[in-house]
Amino acid sequence: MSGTYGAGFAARWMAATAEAVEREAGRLTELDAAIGDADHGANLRRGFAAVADALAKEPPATPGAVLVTAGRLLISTVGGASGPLYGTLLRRAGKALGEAGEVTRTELADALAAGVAAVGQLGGAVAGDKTMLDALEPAVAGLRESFAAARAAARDGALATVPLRARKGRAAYLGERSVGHEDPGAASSALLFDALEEVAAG
Amino acid sequence: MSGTYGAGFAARWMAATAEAVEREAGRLTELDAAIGDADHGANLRRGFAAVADALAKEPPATPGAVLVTAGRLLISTVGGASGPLYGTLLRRAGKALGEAGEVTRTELADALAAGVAAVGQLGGAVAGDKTMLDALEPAVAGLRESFAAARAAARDGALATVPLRARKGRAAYLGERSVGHEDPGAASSALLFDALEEVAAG
Amino acid sequence: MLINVPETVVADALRGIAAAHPELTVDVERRVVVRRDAPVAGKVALVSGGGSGHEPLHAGFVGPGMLDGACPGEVFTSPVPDQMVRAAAAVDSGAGVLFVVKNYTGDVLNFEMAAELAEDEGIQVAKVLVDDDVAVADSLYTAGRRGTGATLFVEKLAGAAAEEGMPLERVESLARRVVRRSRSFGVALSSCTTPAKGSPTFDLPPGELELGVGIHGEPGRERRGMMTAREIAEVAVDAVLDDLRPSDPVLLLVNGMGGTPLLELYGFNAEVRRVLDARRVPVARTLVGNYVTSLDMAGCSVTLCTADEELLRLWDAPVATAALRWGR
Amino acid sequence: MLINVPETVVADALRGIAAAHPELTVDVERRVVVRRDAPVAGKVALVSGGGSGHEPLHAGFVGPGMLDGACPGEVFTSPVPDQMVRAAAAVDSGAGVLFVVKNYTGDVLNFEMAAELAEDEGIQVAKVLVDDDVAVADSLYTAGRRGTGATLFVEKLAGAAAEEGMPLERVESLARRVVRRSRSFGVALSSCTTPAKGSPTFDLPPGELELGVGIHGEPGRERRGMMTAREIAEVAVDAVLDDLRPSDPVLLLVNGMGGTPLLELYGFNAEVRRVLDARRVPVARTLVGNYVTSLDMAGCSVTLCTADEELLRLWDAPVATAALRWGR
Ligand SMILES: Nc1ncnc2c1ncn2[C@@H]1O[C@H](COP(=O)(O)OP(=O)(O)O)[C@@H](O)[C@H]1O
Ligand SMILES: Nc1ncnc2c1ncn2[C@@H]1O[C@H](COP(=O)(O)OP(=O)(O)O)[C@@H](O)[C@H]1O
Ligand SMILES: [Mg+2]
Ligand SMILES: [Mg+2]
Ligand SMILES: [Mg+2]
Ligand SMILES: [Mg+2]
Repeated sequence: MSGTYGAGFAARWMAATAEAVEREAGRLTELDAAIGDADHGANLRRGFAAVADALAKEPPATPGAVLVTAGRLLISTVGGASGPLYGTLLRRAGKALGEAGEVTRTELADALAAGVAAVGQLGGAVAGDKTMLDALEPAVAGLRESFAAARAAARDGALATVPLRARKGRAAYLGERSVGHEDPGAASSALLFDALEEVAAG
Repeated sequence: MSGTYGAGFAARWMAATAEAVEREAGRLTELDAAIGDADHGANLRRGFAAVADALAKEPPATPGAVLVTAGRLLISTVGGASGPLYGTLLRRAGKALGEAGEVTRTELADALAAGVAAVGQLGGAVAGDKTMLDALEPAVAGLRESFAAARAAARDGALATVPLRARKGRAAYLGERSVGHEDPGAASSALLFDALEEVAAG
Repeated sequence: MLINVPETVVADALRGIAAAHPELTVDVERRVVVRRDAPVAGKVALVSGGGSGHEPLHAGFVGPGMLDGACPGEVFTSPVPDQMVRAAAAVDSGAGVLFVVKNYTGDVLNFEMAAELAEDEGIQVAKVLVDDDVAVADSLYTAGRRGTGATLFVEKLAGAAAEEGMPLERVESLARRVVRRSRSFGVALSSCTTPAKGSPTFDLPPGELELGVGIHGEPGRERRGMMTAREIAEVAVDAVLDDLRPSDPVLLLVNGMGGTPLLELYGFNAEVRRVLDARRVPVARTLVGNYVTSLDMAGCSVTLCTADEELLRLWDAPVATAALRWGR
Repeated sequence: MLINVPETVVADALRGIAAAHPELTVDVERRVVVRRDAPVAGKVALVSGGGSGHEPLHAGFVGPGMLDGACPGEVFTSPVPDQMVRAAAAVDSGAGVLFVVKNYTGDVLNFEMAAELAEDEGIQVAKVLVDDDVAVADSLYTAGRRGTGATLFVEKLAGAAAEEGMPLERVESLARRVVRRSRSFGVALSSCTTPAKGSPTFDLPPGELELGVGIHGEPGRERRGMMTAREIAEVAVDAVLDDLRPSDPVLLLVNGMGGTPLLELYGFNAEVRRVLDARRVPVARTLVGNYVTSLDMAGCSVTLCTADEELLRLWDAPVATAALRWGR
C-alpha cells in the first residue's frame, strides 16, 4: 500500500492528533506530574486545539503548508519546552515538503527526519536523554517501512524511556528519581504516530 | 470535716491545677478547635506553669496573697480571653480573703463568689451564655456544701454547656453551630475544682 | 511546619524580624516592636497588637505613616497588658497613644487593662475598636462583630493622620470614622494549622468552603459546596453591601488568608471589581495581597471602606513599613 | 481553589492586576504587562516572563527601577515568543531591551525565538540567563541549574542600573555579574496544586519534606523526615555556601514558596542568620517574604548574592512596583 498524501490527509492527521491529545491530556499531565510540572497535557491540548481549529477554518493547499501552519501555531500557543520543540518539528518537516500537493510516505518520513534533527539541534538532546526524541527518532525510522511500524516504534520508544535517567528537560532536575517513569513528551509523540497511522488506515 | 486552709493549701491548689491543665491541655485545645481558635490548652498551660513556678520559688504568706499572685501572673502570661478572666477570678478572690493566714471553706467560697462576680462584670456574660461562668457559678455554690459538691457541680456545669448556643466569646461567632460542643473555658474551670477537691482530700 | 518548636514560634519570628529590619527596634524578650525613631516628638503614637498568625499584621505595619508600636501575642492569643503598656511607654512623646484594638474578647479585655495601667503611668490613652466583619451578628447580647481587614485601613489612615500632626482626639475620631465606614466578609477554602495543635483546626474537605470565617481558623457561619471565584465574589461583596451602602468611592482590600496564591487573589479581584461595577460602587483604590492572614489558611476576604477626600489623601500619604510602603 | 475555571486563570489574574494597578498597562488578550510610562526615553528596557504561578514574579516587579515589561505564560509554562516580542516592542525606546530569562528549557527556547523575531523588527536585544539553584547539577550534559530566587536580584539590580542610564551592554554585564554571584537552595514542606491538575503534583506526607526543590511543584533531590527550622536553615545555607564563597557582605533573600506563613518565614530568617553568623558571612541587606513562589506550596528558599559597593547602591536605589517598593 503506497499511495500519496495531500493537504487533506495532513489536516486530518493534525485533527486526529488533537483528538488523541484531548482524550489523553489527563494521562500526559499525570506523567508530567511525576517527573515534571504537571502541565504537558494542558499545553498540548491548548496547542493542538488551536491547530485543528485554524486548519478547519482556513485549510492550506499543500501538506507542507499544513505542517508549517501547525508548527507556527504550536509555537504561538503552547509555550513551555514542548511548544518550540513540537512547533519546530512540524514547521521544519513542512518546509522540507516544499510546495508539493501530494507526497509519498517516504517523502513524509524524510521531512519528519529533518524535523526531528531540528528538534535535536534546538533542544540539545540526543537519543537516550529521556525526551520526546526517544519516541520520535525510532518512529521516523519506522515510517520508512510503514505507518504501522512507525506507530509501534513510537510506542516502544516511549515505553523505553521508563528505565532511563533524564539528562534534558525538567525531569533532569530529579536525577536518579526520574528513573521508573515514562517521559511525557515521548508519550505524546507516540500519540502523534497513533494518529498518523489511524488517518492513513482511513 | 471543716478545717481551715492556709497559704500552703492555696499553693498546692494552684500546683495541682497546673498539673491538671498540663495533663488536659490537648483536650482543652481540641474543645477550643471545635468552636474557637485551638489555643485554650496552650494558654492555660503557659499561665499555670508560670504560676506554679513563681509560687514554688517565692511562696506568699497567706492564701489571699497566693491567689492574688496567681491572678496577676495569669494576667501577665496568658493573654486571650481566659487570661484576664481567670486572672481576675483569682486576684479578686485573693483580695477578698484579705490578710488572713487561715481561711474556712465558707470564706473561700465567699471569696470565689466575689471573683466570679468580677468575671461576670468584666466579660459581660451571664449564666447560660456558654462560658466558664456556667461551671464557675454552680461550683462556687457547691463549695458552700463541700469540696466534693463543688467539683461535681463544676463538672455538671461544664457538661451542661454542650447543648447551649454561645452568646459570648469566640464561640458566639458560630451561632447555631456552637451547639453540641462543650465550652473549653467551662471545661478548664472544672479542672480548677477537681484540683481543689483533690488537694483538700489530701 | 517550618518551625523549631511550637513554644518558641513567636520569639523566633521576632528574632527574624529584628535581623531583617534594622529600622525597627525589637524587644524579643518582652515582645514589643517599635519604630527605631520612637518616640517621635509631638506626634500622637499608634499602638496595636493581637494574636500572632495574622502577619504582616501588626508588626509589618510599624513604621512612619502607620503604627509606632506593635505587641504580638502567642498564635491567635491576645497579647498581655504588660506588652501593651511597655509599647505605649516606648512610643509616647507626650502627645498620647491610640490603641487600635480588634474586637475580640481577649484583645478588648487585655487592652482595657493596659489602658488603665498606662494611664496610671501618666500616658494619655485613647482606644478604637475595629469591628468590621459582617458575618457576625452585632448586638449587646453577642461578642459583637469581629475585627478583620478594616484594621489595615484604620492603622494606615489614622497613622497618616498622626503623621500629619493631628492631636489625639482627632486621630481617635478619624479612626472611629474609618471603622464606621468599613465592612468585611471572609471565606475559607481550607482550615489553618496552628503550631500548638499541629493539625487543621477544622476539617474542610477539598471542594467545600466555609462562608463568613474570621481569621483564627474558626469555622464560618455556613458550609457550601465549591463555588467559582465569580460566585464567591458575589456572596462576599453583597454581604458587605447589605451592611454598608457606600455614598462615595471606596477603598477596596482584597485580602488573602495566607495560603491562597497571589495569582488566584488577583483573579478574585477581577471578579470583585465586576460585582462592584454591577452594583455601581466606584473603587477609588485597590490593595490586593496577603495582609490580614490566618496562618496558612486558603481563602480570602473583601473589605470596603467608604472614602472621602480626607481619607483618600490619608490613604495616599507616604507610608514606610515592612509590608506597606509607598509615597516619598 | 479560588478560580473560575483552570483555562482562564491567567487571563482572570491579568484583569485583576489591571483593576488594581492603574500604573500598569495590561494587555489581557495578549498577556503583556508594561509600565504605563513605557517606553522611557533613552532608557534600556528590561523584559522578563515565565510561567505563571510564581507571583509576584514577574508582573509584580514591573515599574520604575525594575522591569519595564513582563509576559506571563500559562501556569508553570513558559510564555510564547509572540508575547515577548510584543512586550519588547512596547517598552523599547531605541536603547535596547534586556531579556531576563530563568534557565528552563521552555523559557530558554521561547526567549531565543523571541530575540530573533525582535531583532528582525529592529529591536536590539540582549539576554541574561538566571541559573542559581545549587540543588541541580550544572553541566553541558544536563539542562543546567534552574533559575529561582536570584531572578529577583537580577531584576532589581539590573533594573536600577537601567534606571541610572547605563547602556545595554553594561546593564547586561551587570546582570551577568549578579547571576555569577547568586546561588539558591529550596525546600518544600508540601506540594503545590496546579489549577489544571487540581490535586497536589506530588504526594508529601505531613511530617516529611523535600530538599532541593524548584518552583514548579517538581519533587526535589531527596526526601527527609521532618526537620526543625534550625536544621533546614543549616542544610540550605550550607548547600549555597558550598557553591558560593562570599568575599563581601551578601544580599539575603529568605523566600516563601507561597503557602508558608510569614510568621514562620521570619522565624526561619532568624535561623538562617544564625548559620550565616556562624559561618562568618556578613549580611548587608535582608528581604523576607513570598516573592518567587510556587502557587500554594509550603516551603522556603534561601538566596545569597555577594554584593559589592555598586550592587549595594543599586539595591538601595528607588523601586516602585506592586511587590517591591522603596526609596523616593
Ligand atoms: N531539550 C529537550 N529536547 C527534547 N525534548 C525535550 C527537551 N526538554 C524537554 N523536552 C520534552 O518536553 C517534554 C515536556 O514538555 P512540557 O511539559 O510541555 O514543557 P515543560 O517542561 O516546559 O513544562 C518532556 O517530557 C520532554 O519530552
Ligand atoms: N465574655 C466572656 N465571659 C466569660 N468567659 C468568657 C468570655 N469570653 C470567653 N470566655 C471563656 O474563655 C474561653 C476561651 O479562652 P481562650 O481560648 O483561652 O481565649 P480566646 O477565646 O481569646 O482564644 C471560652 O471557652 C469561655 O469559657
Ligand atoms: Mg511540563
Ligand atoms: Mg481560644
Ligand atoms: Mg485565642
Ligand atoms: Mg511547564
